[in-house]
Amino acid sequence: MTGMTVIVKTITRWTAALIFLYGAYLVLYGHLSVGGGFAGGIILACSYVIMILAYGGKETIHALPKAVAARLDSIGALAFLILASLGMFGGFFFSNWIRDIWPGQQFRVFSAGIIPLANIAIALKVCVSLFLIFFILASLRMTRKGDKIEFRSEEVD
Amino acid sequence: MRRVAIFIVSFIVWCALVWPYNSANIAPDGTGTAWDLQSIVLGLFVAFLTALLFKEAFTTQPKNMFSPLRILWLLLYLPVFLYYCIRANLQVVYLVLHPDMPIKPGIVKVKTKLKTESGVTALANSITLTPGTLTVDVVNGNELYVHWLVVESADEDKATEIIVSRFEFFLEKIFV
Amino acid sequence: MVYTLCLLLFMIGLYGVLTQKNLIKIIIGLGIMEYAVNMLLIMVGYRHDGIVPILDRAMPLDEFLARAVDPLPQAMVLTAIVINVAVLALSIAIAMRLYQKYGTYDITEIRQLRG
Amino acid sequence: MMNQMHFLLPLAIAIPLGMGFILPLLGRKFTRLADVLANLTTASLVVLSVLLLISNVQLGKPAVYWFGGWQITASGTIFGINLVLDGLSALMITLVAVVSFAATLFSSRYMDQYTARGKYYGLFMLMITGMNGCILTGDVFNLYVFLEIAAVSSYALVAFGCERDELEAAFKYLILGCVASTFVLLGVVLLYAQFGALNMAQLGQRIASVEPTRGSILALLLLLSGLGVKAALVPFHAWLPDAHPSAPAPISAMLSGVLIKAIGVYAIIRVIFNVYGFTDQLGMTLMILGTLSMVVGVVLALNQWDFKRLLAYHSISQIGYVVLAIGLGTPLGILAGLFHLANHAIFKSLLFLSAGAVQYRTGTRQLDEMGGLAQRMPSTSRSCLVASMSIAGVPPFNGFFSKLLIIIACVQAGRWGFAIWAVIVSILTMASFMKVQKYAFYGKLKEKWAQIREVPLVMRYSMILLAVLCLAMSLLIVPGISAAVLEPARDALHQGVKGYQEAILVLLGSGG
Amino acid sequence: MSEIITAILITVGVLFNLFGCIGLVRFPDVYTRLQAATKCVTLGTCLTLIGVVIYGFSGGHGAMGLKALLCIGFLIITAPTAAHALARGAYKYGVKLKEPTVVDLYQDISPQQTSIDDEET
Repeated sequence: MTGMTVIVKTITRWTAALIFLYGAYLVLYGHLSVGGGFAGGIILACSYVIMILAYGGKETIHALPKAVAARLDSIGALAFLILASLGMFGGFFFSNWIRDIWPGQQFRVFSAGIIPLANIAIALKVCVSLFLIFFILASLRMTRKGDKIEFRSEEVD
Repeated sequence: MRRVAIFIVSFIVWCALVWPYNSANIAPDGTGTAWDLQSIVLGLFVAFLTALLFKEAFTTQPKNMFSPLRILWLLLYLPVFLYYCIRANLQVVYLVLHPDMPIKPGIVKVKTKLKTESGVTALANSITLTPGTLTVDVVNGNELYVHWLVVESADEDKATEIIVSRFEFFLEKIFV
Repeated sequence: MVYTLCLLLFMIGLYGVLTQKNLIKIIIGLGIMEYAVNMLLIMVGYRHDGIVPILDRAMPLDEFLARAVDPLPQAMVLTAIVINVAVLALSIAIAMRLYQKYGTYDITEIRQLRG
Repeated sequence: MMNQMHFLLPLAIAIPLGMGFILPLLGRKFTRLADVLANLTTASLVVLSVLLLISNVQLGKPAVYWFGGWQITASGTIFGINLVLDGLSALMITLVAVVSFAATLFSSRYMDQYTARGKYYGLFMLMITGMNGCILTGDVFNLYVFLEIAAVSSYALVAFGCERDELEAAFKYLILGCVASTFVLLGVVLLYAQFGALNMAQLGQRIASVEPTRGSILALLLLLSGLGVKAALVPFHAWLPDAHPSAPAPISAMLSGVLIKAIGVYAIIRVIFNVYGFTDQLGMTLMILGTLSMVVGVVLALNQWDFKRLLAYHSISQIGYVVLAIGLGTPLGILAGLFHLANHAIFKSLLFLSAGAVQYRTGTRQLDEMGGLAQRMPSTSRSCLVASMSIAGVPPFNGFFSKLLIIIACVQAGRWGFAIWAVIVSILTMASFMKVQKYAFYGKLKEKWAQIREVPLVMRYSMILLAVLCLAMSLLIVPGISAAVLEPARDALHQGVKGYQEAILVLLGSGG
Repeated sequence: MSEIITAILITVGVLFNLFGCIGLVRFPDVYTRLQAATKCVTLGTCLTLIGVVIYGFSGGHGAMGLKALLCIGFLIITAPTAAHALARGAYKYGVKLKEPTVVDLYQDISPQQTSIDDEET
């Protein structure tokens, strides 16, 4: 049996989704309150990291395959860049063009133009990058055979 | 079915999270309402996403998830749990402050009648938070190894009697 | 006073980087240096008796501007932390690869390049 | 139309950044497509930078671009982040574009020896992003951020081969580079703590308005030492001779050709001339550092038998020339320094590329194992000869003119000692490259190299392109062309803090 | 009134935290220390948070109170699990039970090959 005891697994099952929700909350409300793309993204990544800790790498990589994660990584960064480039329509790079055409109401979710969208893009990038870093470092196993040291990866693909 | 359960729970938690971040928001001119449509729609979307990404988050038997009987038993269980929790703390305080520290620690084995994983988990966590005990491991799904601050009996049945039975009655009803 | 402490922490990190022989310890030294700078950065933005720089409907804008702490250093710290994470991940990856090739974390034994 | 050209400024950062993330996505499956796209990207950067260069000349004053349309408020407070294009930035950005174009052209075949093409190009593009951002930004903290982007991707690229010495070099480079970046960050923090500004122009204004305090001097020292590590000036040069030879050849060309200039020398002179203001003391410091690098670099290089390592030591030495000339602070000195900087970018990247070409075919970097390669690899040998003559300062080539200018500038400023050192180092450089030519390309062809062929066509083209540039750059000495390219750059520095501020404050008034 | 209750709750909570920390210092080995830390710190923090809940709901900061309530739930779920994982990890790693220990039935199914003194590690 890989991973930890049934207690840890059950609790992980209960809490991973909650952590995910909280991360999403931080990302989406980052422009109104504490939080933002980076902090929220890290918490989103934590919901996967805790799954790695409890279930082991193999189980988790089914939930978020490595190739998909690598793609999402690039896509997140690209999305941010495209958002910035679209600002050219508003006259300037990074200009908040949505805000100009649809200002929204203060203290509401849709009140800051591109900032929440940028937050989402950053969160995607941060979440997936952190997940990948943790997964790769966690799935490496070092074994020493005499003088030779072998790296064995637990990855399935 | 499971996903629907996850969706509902996620949505409830989301609503709790986006409770107007300050009641001053509602007050002066009445423009800010408790929950505006935007955050509700966003909540539906996020809950949907959560249900999509996490296969079995909160329950394995979604049918009984919201049965009123279980919730009633849970509410009954809470004060019992709280009582033992506070007693546990007072005991630790007593042990800590006692100059001789009259502890007699050891790891004992207890058995439980609970079947479901959630039940065992709840039992183990309850044990950890209550007087002088800390679950170290679960073996075969129903044998718990418990670290006991003041061992009263190393015998399996007797330890079970002391440690487990006070919760098992309720937990059996909750986690059917 | 606080500045001095931050600089002291910085010096500790620098000392660690310069004197330690273990790769991992060198990386930890780097981390300490970075945190010292980040802490200094946060302290720069601190204002005695300040409030959180989040707009609040209950508070007039003038009072908010007069009392809120400076949010710019916080944004800068966040950026610096992101960079640190990248550098840290890269350095650990390189250190692990070095261990794979040389079988040791000791910097004095890893000496192929000379001159 | 040309006046609106500064709207293209962010593209110089956005294009490579975007491609840096697209290429890893594509490079997994379509390696050839990744090659083509990378080359197209760098080619478009060349076009863009030439456009910017021309527009800068026509505009006659620095162009400022405010992100997100955040103008300066009437009270003079700066909230926004800006990009500034003056003569110096335009020169540097063109250099980066040209060298990176040659490098991508070269790597489209050279990188066949390695796997993970997409990741390689991704890192490469990120490095260009960092350098372009570093050159264009008008904000001290952004300078740090872009510097780190360029540096982190270069650490990864040095370790790209994952062999023993590459990893070791990369780790050394990483540790020193990281400490240096921390120094830079600390300097920035100290500046912000004292002056409450991050924009370079505003910072310069506030620094000039008060007497130099202990804090501001400490910040300057930290910035200087941090950036000095990046520029590999002599007391801080230890990482360079390991890191530069270990990287794949196109990366060595980028690192030696432009990276140490863009994030090292450029940042140093920007901070000294446009933020702090040039003083004689600072100039003296720069000159001493420059002379030290010059002498130490060339002396260590004489003794080398590893081709790329020898070139790396020469980089230190040539950077010394640049810093010495700029440290003179006279108009001619700055002009000569920038001219030499541009020349060095071209011929040093050409030298590294030809070293890479030799390594591509023979698989060795040791000079004494080569010999007579000119018979088998004529184009490589000829372009390498051009570059060697350039770096050694043989008359028709660009290196000669810039070195001559540096020596004249030294004499003109009355610094005879430095002039003599410059001449001596120049002679030593020539000796060292005669050794390279003799052992690598001329002499008797060794038995085991009898069967090797010339490198593929694309690689040859990229080397020939740079060799032609080596000759063409000599034309920069002609007054008309010099007025177009070098003199705006010279003016950007020579007008100092005042000029830089005025450029931004003028726009301030018109922007309202 | 609610402020007084809040103050009392927070004081008691902090006191429990303090006793937990004293226990962390005084108890002999990892497992007993974990006991002290888990119980006291959980209850102490919960009491503090309950204080916040009461303050929040009575003082017009409903959002704060509700989030504190969520915090309590989360804490009660996770704190014992963390303690359990730590204890099990320590046992599997080979940390010995200290002197006054009277019985160790866990030894039967999970024998410790290595013996590590937790003071030295």
